[in-house]
Amino acid sequence: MKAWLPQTWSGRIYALLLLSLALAPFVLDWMKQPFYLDLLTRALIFAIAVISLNLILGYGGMVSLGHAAYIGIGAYCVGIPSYYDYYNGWLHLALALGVGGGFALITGAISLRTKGVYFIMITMAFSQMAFFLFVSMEEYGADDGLVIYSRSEFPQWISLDSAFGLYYWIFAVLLLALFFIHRLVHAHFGRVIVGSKFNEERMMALGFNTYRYRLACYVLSAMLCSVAGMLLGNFAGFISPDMMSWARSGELIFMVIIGGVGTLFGPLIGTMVFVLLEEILSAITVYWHLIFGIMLVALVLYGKGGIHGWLSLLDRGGGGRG
Amino acid sequence: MAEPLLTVNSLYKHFGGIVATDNVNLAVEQGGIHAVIGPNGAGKTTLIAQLSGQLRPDSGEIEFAGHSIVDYSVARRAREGLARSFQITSVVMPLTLLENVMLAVQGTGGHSFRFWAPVKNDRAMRDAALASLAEVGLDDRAERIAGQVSHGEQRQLEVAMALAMKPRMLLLDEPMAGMGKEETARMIEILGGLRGDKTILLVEHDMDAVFSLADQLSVMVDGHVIATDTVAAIRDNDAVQKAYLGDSHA
Amino acid sequence: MLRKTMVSALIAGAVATSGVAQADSVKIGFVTTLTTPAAVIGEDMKNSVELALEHIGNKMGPLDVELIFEDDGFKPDIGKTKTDKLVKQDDVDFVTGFIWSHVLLASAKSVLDADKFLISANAGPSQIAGKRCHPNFFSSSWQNDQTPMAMGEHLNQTGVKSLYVMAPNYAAGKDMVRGVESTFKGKVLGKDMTKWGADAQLDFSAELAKAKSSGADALFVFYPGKAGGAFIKQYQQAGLQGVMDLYTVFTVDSIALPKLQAGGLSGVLGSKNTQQWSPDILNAANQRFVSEYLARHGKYPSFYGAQSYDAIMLIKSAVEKVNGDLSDKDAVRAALKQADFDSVRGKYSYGNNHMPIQNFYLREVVEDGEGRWTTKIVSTVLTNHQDPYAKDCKM
Amino acid sequence: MDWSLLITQLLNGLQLGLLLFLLASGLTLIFGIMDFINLSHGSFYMIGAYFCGTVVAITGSFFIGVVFGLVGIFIVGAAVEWFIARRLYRSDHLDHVLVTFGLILIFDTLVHLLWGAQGMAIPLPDMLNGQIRIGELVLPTYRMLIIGCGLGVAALLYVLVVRTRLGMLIRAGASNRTMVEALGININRLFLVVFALGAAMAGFAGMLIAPITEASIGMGNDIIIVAFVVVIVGGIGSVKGAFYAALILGMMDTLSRSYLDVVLGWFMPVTYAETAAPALSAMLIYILMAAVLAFRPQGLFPPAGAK
Repeated sequence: MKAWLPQTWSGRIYALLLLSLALAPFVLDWMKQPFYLDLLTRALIFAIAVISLNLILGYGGMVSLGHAAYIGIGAYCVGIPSYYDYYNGWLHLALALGVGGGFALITGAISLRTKGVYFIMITMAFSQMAFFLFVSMEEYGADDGLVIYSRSEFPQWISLDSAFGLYYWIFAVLLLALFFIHRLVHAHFGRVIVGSKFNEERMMALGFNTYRYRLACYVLSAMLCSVAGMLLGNFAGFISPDMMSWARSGELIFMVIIGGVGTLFGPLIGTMVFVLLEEILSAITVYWHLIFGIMLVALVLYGKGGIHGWLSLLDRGGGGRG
Repeated sequence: MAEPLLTVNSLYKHFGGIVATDNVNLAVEQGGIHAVIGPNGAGKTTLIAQLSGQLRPDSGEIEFAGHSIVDYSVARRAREGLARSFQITSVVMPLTLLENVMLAVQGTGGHSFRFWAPVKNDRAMRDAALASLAEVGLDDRAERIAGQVSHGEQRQLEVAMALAMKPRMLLLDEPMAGMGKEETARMIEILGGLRGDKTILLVEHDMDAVFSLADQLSVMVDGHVIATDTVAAIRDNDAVQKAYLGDSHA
Repeated sequence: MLRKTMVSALIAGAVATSGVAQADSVKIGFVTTLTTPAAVIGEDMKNSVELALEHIGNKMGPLDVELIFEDDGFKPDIGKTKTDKLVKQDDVDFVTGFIWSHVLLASAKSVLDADKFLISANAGPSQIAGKRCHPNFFSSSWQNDQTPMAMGEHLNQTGVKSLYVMAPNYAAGKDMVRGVESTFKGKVLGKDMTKWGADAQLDFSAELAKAKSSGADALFVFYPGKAGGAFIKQYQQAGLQGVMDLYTVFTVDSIALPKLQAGGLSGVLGSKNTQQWSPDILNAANQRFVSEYLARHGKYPSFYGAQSYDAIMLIKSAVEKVNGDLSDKDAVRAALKQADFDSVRGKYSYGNNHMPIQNFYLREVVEDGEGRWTTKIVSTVLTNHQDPYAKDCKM
Repeated sequence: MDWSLLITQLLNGLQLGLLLFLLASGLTLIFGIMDFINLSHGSFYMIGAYFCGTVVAITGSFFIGVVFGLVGIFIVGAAVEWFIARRLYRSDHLDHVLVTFGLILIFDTLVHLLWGAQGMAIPLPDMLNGQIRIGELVLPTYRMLIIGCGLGVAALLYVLVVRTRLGMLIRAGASNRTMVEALGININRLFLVVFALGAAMAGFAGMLIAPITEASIGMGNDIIIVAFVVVIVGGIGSVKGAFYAALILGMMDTLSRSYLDVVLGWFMPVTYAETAAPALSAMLIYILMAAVLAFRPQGLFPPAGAK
């Protein structure tokens, strides 16, 4: 058996998922389904955000109910410059990373002094502040949101103008994010983050200033999420403060949990399932929230470990490490 | 007489009306094993917590290797060479023994803002960790998950992690807690092997262990240190007999 | 398993669209609010559209009508996604509906970029009337500012000297306030913009106390849908009736009135509002629409319904003029521009920005012959009125 | 200074604060005693309003509506505890958030199915639609009734918590759960009663507000977040804390809605101040919560003896 082929059933399924995502635009184009390409594009963007949330929530044990704020910040970093006819993508990217990272540094420095449920609440509070800040910005549409009439421009590098182009650049960012997280959690930094999740007291006694590492992790996660926001702004062409409300942050958490907390591919598959389920169910009935709600309850009561957990069950029979 | 590595002067800490440590003075000699004994609630764990930085004393001074560390954080003290083990087993349960000890090596080996290279490939760190595991006799179990080995092995892992920090001094909070006879004997052997190499402050209930290991002995009662002397002298000390040994160890 | 259903759903979708993509039907997408409390408005529009389709026998010229309703959830981003779906997935020829200005602003680009026609059946934000006007956009309602402008005129005529203004804080609310301020010659003593959307503020205690203490002659409000009923109730409970006269736009309508009547809030009888339409307008189309709606649903249709009914009739007139050839966009556009159909409000024409040039009436709340509360036209305030943003439109 | 306006606004703030207290008192007890985060507590607020409205529509009496509504919502609360919450007390907070968010979706859709999307008006008896006049002050009778009811429930709850055996257990449970378990109390029954009682208070709040704003789908989802802020600011598990924090937040919200635009007007153009003020006043409560969490995470009035 070739070494680079996935050795486990879950590994094979994830490889298949990535492969289908890579081929999806061609298949959908052949099927004349541009709307489903849109849906997949949206799902990929959210997957990047969910991957970023999983870094702090899954690996670091920091449950943030305010991560959607960074999607909003990233999106407004496209929207506001575009409002003044600045379309340079590098500027948008730099702003998203800078503003997202800066906001995370300040709010994280305060939030990380708290633990557990208090951390959940304080991150929610900061995201609500960001939400109302944008609501108060009359010039940029306030509650009504802002239409982005043209996408970010990366002269001579990248064109986001076609649906295909946008999809593949987003897919590339997603792969990069996965690879980055994979390296990160297995590097020195990642071990400290994972160790702090399970036993922070011990980590401090071992000489780690865990606060600093956690803050750095929080900022990195926020920056990645801001990039997702920037992509969402480009894709949707319309942004509003609504995308940073606490309910949206809650949805991001669900996507992590559906897929599997603290796993590499869990967030990706969780997001795919969430977005597609939402689409399919809402096409069936306006009362789809009922089905969705029952699924959430059942997931917690009976479905431990999320989809990754179920897939890992397959591996037990097949041997090898998950 | 050797220079003391750790000196504690007039340490005072109270919680509301309860005095946990009351004017505690202590000097731990370089290379020696200094045991602290006393009945439950005497303030031993509070003392360890203050030495390791978990608790701030209300007043008093802690000097380590010639300078005051009373304002240092837990992590800073650890990096200065003051390693501790916990009374209740405190390791990272979902990780393997090797990974746990590697974290200990990592903690005192410079910063960990290294985002890219896998820890697995860090040869030096791995070898150092394996060496520490070997010191406590766990090298054959390096790849086992910490949460799945026996209690005695977890206690040994605690010590291995403390050792892996290459500390100048070990603060061991009841390393024999909850152990069976054989496991205790094994731990005594391990700690005995460190004599002369590491300075150890040992808080322990198991008197056999204390008497066989300690060079110096301090007795704490109600937050006070009522006596500090050699093991033999303490055995003959009437006050100690009455206050402590006479009651609980008869 | 999920992948399997997903794939089969995709395939089913593909088959479905390729099956109906022939030119023997005209496809119309209708975006409105069918969930959240604002669904009362959506229901009214849906009822009226269904009535319109029945009246035309589901035919427009040689083509069958295929109508698809989508729910915007009272949120701009959902509205936009649903609009994208109508345009890309269902490949509709016309997109219409749109109660909310912010939903329309978020969604317009998707329709217009795809070179489809967008007919607003309600929302008339200033942006789309002015700078961002578009050849493929038409309105079967009004521009937001016009109705409050008519109210401002009426306030001048009745001698109101000072005014307190309240409206929800979103695109249309801002337009409404701007509209009344542009024509009202007295003094505006205070203004409150309250939170809007699915989680809108509905307890106005603090604002009503402020309005009262401002000492203004009258209170002007814009609270569409459910909020309207709640507002009127609190206005009366606060004891403002008779102290500070209430003037409204898009607030006291056939949606609020049955509830107010059930709640016994008789103070609203005799109150005045302005509108481009009323159930009692005398023309054949309106009489047929109102009487059949009444018979079927046991209540009067609202202006939302009237405009939706008109939107369908407007599309029909254009499809008939091009004899079903929807590929000739220029011809369809020219046909729409003529507004050559029997509107329930009576004849109107389109300005350069494709907003109606029409009359605005003062309406009074009265009890009809059968004891139902409704509105009756008192006078015409503005005749053949064009909105103020038309001059900003380069078209 | 317009004193009658200020007094009116203070009473409005009191009214809002008391409604928040009705929601938050149950929430803080469920949180403090069972360590359970119940996002769907706002659904009880909504369901209470619908139950009451339905009975009022049948019987024509607001009073009967409230009585039946209270019984109904108590049963719903007990059912949620029995079938769902009870199985999750020992699991992660994350699971609580997930399950109770699912419950919100379920309850919202069920209400949509049963009562339709249009919302439900609850008519009041004529005497409650009037006003009370005290000198220059004209106060809506019904709002005064809400204040009276809120204070009444607060007083009853005080007696219950301080004077009764159940209250003793509740206090003990809020500060130290394991102790109550060690006492050999039937902990399951205690939890059931506390949960259902909390649901009933939330439902009562919904019944009180519905005649003003109408009952509607999702009416509890926004206010529940504010109620959580109350719980955190007051100190988890502290009914007294919830009371003070609710009043502080109610006052803060109402007063900033009435005066913040004036204050902002001193620093910036009036037109901008008028639109920025509502958003900023909404932001204030979160600033307060963040400040409390950063500097006094146990809350302003933590339950006695809590760690």
